[in-house]
Amino acid sequence: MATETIIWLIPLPPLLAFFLIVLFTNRSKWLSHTVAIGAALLSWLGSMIVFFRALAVEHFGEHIFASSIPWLATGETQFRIGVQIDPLSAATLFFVAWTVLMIFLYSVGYHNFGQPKGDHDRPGLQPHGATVSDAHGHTHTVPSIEPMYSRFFAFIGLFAFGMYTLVVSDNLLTLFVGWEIMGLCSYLLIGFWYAKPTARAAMIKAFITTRVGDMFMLLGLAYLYSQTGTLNYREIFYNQEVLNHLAETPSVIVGLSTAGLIGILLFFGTIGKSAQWPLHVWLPDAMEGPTPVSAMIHAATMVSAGVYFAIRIFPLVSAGSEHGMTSVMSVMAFIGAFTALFAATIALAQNDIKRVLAYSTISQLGYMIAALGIGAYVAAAFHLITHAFFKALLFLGSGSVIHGMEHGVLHTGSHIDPQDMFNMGGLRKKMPVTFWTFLIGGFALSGFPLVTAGFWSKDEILADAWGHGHFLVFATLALAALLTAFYTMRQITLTFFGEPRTEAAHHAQETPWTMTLPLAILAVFSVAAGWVGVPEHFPGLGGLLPNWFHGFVGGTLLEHPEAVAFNAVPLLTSLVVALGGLYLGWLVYRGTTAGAQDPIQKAVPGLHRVLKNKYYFDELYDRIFVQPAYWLAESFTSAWMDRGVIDGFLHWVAMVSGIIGNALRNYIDKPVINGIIGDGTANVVRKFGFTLRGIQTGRIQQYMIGALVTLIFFSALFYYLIFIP
Amino acid sequence: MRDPVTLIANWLSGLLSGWGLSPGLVTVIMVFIGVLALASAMLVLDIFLVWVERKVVARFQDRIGPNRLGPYGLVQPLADVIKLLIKEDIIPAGADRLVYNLSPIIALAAALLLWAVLPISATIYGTNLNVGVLYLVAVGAISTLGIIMAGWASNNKYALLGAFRTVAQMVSYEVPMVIVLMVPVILTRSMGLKDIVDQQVIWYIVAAPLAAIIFLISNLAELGRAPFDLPEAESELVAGFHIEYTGMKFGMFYAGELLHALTVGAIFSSLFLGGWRGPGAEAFPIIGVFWFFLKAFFMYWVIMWSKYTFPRLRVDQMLNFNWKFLTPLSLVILMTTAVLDKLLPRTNMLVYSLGMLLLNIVIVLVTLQILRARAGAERRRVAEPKPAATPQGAVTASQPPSGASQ
Amino acid sequence: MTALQVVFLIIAVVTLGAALMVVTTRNLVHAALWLVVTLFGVAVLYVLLDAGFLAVAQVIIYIGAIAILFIFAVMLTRRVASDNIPQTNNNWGWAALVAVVFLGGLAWVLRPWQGFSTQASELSSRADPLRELGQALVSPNAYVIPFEVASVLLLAALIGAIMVAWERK
Amino acid sequence: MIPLSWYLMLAAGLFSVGLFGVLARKNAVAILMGVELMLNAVNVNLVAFWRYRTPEVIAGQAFAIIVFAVAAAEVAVGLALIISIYRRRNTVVADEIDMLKL
Repeated sequence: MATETIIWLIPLPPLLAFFLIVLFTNRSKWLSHTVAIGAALLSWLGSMIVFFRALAVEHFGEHIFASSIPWLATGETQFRIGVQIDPLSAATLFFVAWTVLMIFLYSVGYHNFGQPKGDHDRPGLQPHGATVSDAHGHTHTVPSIEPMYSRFFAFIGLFAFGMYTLVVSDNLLTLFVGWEIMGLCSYLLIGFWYAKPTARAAMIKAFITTRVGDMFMLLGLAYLYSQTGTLNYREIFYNQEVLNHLAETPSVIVGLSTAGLIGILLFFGTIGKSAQWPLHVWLPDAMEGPTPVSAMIHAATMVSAGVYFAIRIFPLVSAGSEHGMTSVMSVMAFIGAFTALFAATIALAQNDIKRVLAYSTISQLGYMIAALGIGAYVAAAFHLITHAFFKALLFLGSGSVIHGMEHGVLHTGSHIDPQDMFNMGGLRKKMPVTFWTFLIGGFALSGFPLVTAGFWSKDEILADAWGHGHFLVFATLALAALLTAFYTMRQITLTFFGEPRTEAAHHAQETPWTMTLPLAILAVFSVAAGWVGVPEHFPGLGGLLPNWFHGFVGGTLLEHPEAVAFNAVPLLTSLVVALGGLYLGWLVYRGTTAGAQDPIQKAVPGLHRVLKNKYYFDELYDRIFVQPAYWLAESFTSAWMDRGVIDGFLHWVAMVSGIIGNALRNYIDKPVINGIIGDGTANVVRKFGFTLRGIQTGRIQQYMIGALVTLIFFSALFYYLIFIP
Repeated sequence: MRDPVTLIANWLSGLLSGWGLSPGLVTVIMVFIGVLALASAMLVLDIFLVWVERKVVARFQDRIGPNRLGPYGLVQPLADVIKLLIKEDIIPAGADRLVYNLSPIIALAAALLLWAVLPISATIYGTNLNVGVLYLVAVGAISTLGIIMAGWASNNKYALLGAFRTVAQMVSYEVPMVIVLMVPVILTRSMGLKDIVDQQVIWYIVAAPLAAIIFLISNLAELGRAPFDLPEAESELVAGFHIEYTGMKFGMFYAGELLHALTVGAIFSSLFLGGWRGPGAEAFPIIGVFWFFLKAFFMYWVIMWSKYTFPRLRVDQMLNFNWKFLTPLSLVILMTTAVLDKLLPRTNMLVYSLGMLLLNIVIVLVTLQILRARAGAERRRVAEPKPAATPQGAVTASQPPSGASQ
Repeated sequence: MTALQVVFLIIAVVTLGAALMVVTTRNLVHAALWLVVTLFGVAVLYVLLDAGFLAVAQVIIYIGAIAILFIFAVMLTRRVASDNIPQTNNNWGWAALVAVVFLGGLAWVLRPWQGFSTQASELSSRADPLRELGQALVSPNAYVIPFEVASVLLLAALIGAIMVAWERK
Repeated sequence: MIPLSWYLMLAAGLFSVGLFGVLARKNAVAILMGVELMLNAVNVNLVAFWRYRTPEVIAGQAFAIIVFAVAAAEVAVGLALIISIYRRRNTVVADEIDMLKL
């Protein structure tokens, strides 16, 4: 089959799965998840075929796979949409296919497929386990199956469709369509257990904040379309005179070129979607959703989609950058670096296992944005892919840890939070596979030298930062890397090392194969992915493997970005930072016992409280946006505007018309119309009638007299008039 | 000398004009004298009639009648008149005085007025009205009026009832009389009585016997005598409209009635029996007078004869007889005579009369035939056995009528 | 003043007096009887006008039938003790005025009419009005149609009167 | 001889007396009598005009005859009506017969 048709077909199976499940198979759980996983397999297969065919093409950057159809008649021209696979989208397609498939598989185990129905499980709440009595009579509770099992698979099917559309699309509009579908699915999946009030609040929060970003993005798209008349990648990003035209023409906002303004507006979309600094508040709360969701949305796909979009519009952003960084790139660099450091610091003070990972995701995304900001296009792409693998691994690992802990909680019947790290400890003996894969993921995240993929991509970014002379960015990123290593080790030691601090931890069990297999596969990728982009002039390993990634992905840009010269300083700093952080983390947290307080909190209670409360950003936003919104809604619009002004006006109008009506009635209607015209004429007629009534006496003789009198009168008259003269 | 009356008349007018009266005045006086003479003659005759009436009635009833006073009771009427004159004249309370006193006068006057038109002899006649016949009818109407006034004025229910009956009878019988009266008019082509009598070389009784009979019958009803004497049927209404009249007023009524009867006889004779026509009447008008009165008294006798033989008729019989038999018959006669008159040649009166006679006989036969058929149907209807309560009728309503005959 | 005029005057006075009595007497029967007198007067007038047949017809029709009908009607519709109340309704003043004005008007209109005082012309001796009348009434080119219509009218009136006065039980 | 004017004046007098009778009398029958008088006045006029104006044309008398017929018919129907009203309403006073409804 032609590659283009395959590309067209890649997004469709998950959509088909979604409709099949929703409309037909939602009653049987087994059928639903088979359909969903089958669809994911099909898409994965299509993606692999396309990827390897892309690899086979020489200089794939120039002759890419693309096909488009006329979709919308806009005036005389036809707006065309289509699919396009160029090196960047090929690479993204690769990691997306893998992660989506792994998550589909993982969800089957996570939602306790095969377990008995819960005693008093209600749809919309987490399953609370079922009491089972085994052969010789004594009962114990076992985790129960998720009541809304097939609904979950339908939503993630729709989500996969959104992601695939975004990746394969050849223009910004279908990208935006995929973008919005994912937004919807994140909303639906975060609030999967809609009976929990916190889940409901989180889903709305996520949806609104991403919408803020999307609104600016839409403005940017519209402005771009109005300037260029098209949204196709080829026609904009690979068309130099369009880029130059955009760069030269000044935009509405003084000081910014059109390209700059559009860049900033579009970048806002990324900030919202990838939870960068101002709009990051929704991502930690999104942990309310089930773990596969968090993994999929907040590690592999959705957030990385934001970065993919930023990479896609890089040519526009960097248009006119011959004379140094454009304003947009400096904004990106600043936000990226700041978010990286900022999120890392918060991650230190989090006790919930998933929340730590959420903040680490934010900081890693900050890394990629900062890389783009300083022009390191290939490094950003490379870090995007590697990060997707090991972050998905970490999330799924934490999911299996939580699943194990729930097992223990049900077993002991104690009511403790299975996600709090301080209730865990010593799980390496209980859950060995999860431990090892989690360890590999952790090391990859913190950039353990040479072995893990994280090291190569992060090092690449630091090298670029140093190479291009952005020393401030370099310093912040290095510090962030240190903190990343520290909280990763904190997490690992708290959960796996030491002795089980609670009874539940004591009874935690290993999760079934459907969950541990994906962990293993992802672990392989977390390691193998790094070797693809080893720089040539790296001391020692440099020449062994060709820097394939740089050649391949670099091809997507018009002119190839040249690799930066080797320098020892970034390499050394990344080594020191990674190993130092890990050692420190293990050192501080190895002795924590049950009920012990967090050492940092002991050390710097004030700072710890601030970090714990996420710099009070939620409260800040609450005060800045939510309260004013409520105030606006409550007092301003409804009280003042609606009731006061509009109702006031209406009442005033009513009052005035009432007055006018009364005036009309009293001064015109009653006296004039009723009086003179109405009753007046009536009276006249009545009087006239009365006088005439006299004639109608019924006496025949009076009639005769009347007739004769008139007869005489007229005859006399006529006689006098006619005969006499 | 053949006509002493005209002789005297001419003498008198000569005398008067001799006195230098203006001719108009003379005629007025002459007319006056004529009227006076005729009226007084009639009134005197009237008194004689009372005697005649009582004698003939007695004879009919096989008794002698008044014979005490004077030879054969001739003075009896005088005695009656004197008795009536002496009697107290009572006017009922509440009676309408003017009308009460006027009605006897009218009754008598009506009878007298008739004579104005009758030609007593060739030269002696009141006046030759060209509408003589109609005059007769008119005067008849006035007598009706008189009776009503009498009935009304005497303020007596029976009188009023009697008056109503009389008027109803007279008015309804007037219709056939007037129609039949037209037959002689058709025969003589003129309404004047003088012309009718002059034409009657062959008496009209020969030409129109049926008309004569109908005329006689209807006139009997007009008089209120004989079979039709309902008004003063003694047994029912005491004396009819002249109950309250006593003394001479009653006398006038009684005399009026008798005179009217004689007048009817005279009219009949002049219309159908040739009036004064008789051998020698042409030459000697005075003999005409004799023939005239002979025929008149003969008819008077016939009237009295019918009075004392026929039983009284019931009111509905009387009215039915008139409206259902007499009127249609008279209409038929009038129509046929008019048609035949146009057909028959007038040159030879005998042929003409015989034709008319033939017509009358045919009509009589036809009417008899119709009567016989109707009578037969009536007899059959009466004789038909009326079924007693038929079994059908006895069945209760609930059961269907067809099945219950066993 | 010739005799004829004297006779005429007498008759005129009698007729008009009777007419006045008809419209003024309280007792209706008297009114009817006075009507008879008036009709008789009119009949005599006809005789004066050499219309003998009309006179007799007048007597037969009016006095013989209509007057009697009136008397019958009066008797049938007599209400007890209603004879001596005034028989004229309350607007007789107006009626009198209208009648007088009418009379005056007619007189006033007739006065200037030149034919007003024509003298009676001698009747040609041979003319026989009765015959002429008879023929006029039945000859097609004269008055047969009105004559037939009058007969139909009389028939209709006859039936109508009976129907209307029929004593419906 | 008697001039035509006398007849006309007599007829006019008779007519106006009849008119007064019609307008002033209370009893319906009396009204009809008034009407009769008026009709007679008309007849007198007709015959008078026949006699004085056109003796050779018999129209006058023919009309008089027709008036006779009409008068007779009129009286017959009129009295029938009055009698039926009397039966129904027990009154013959014209003023009391002022309702079209029976």
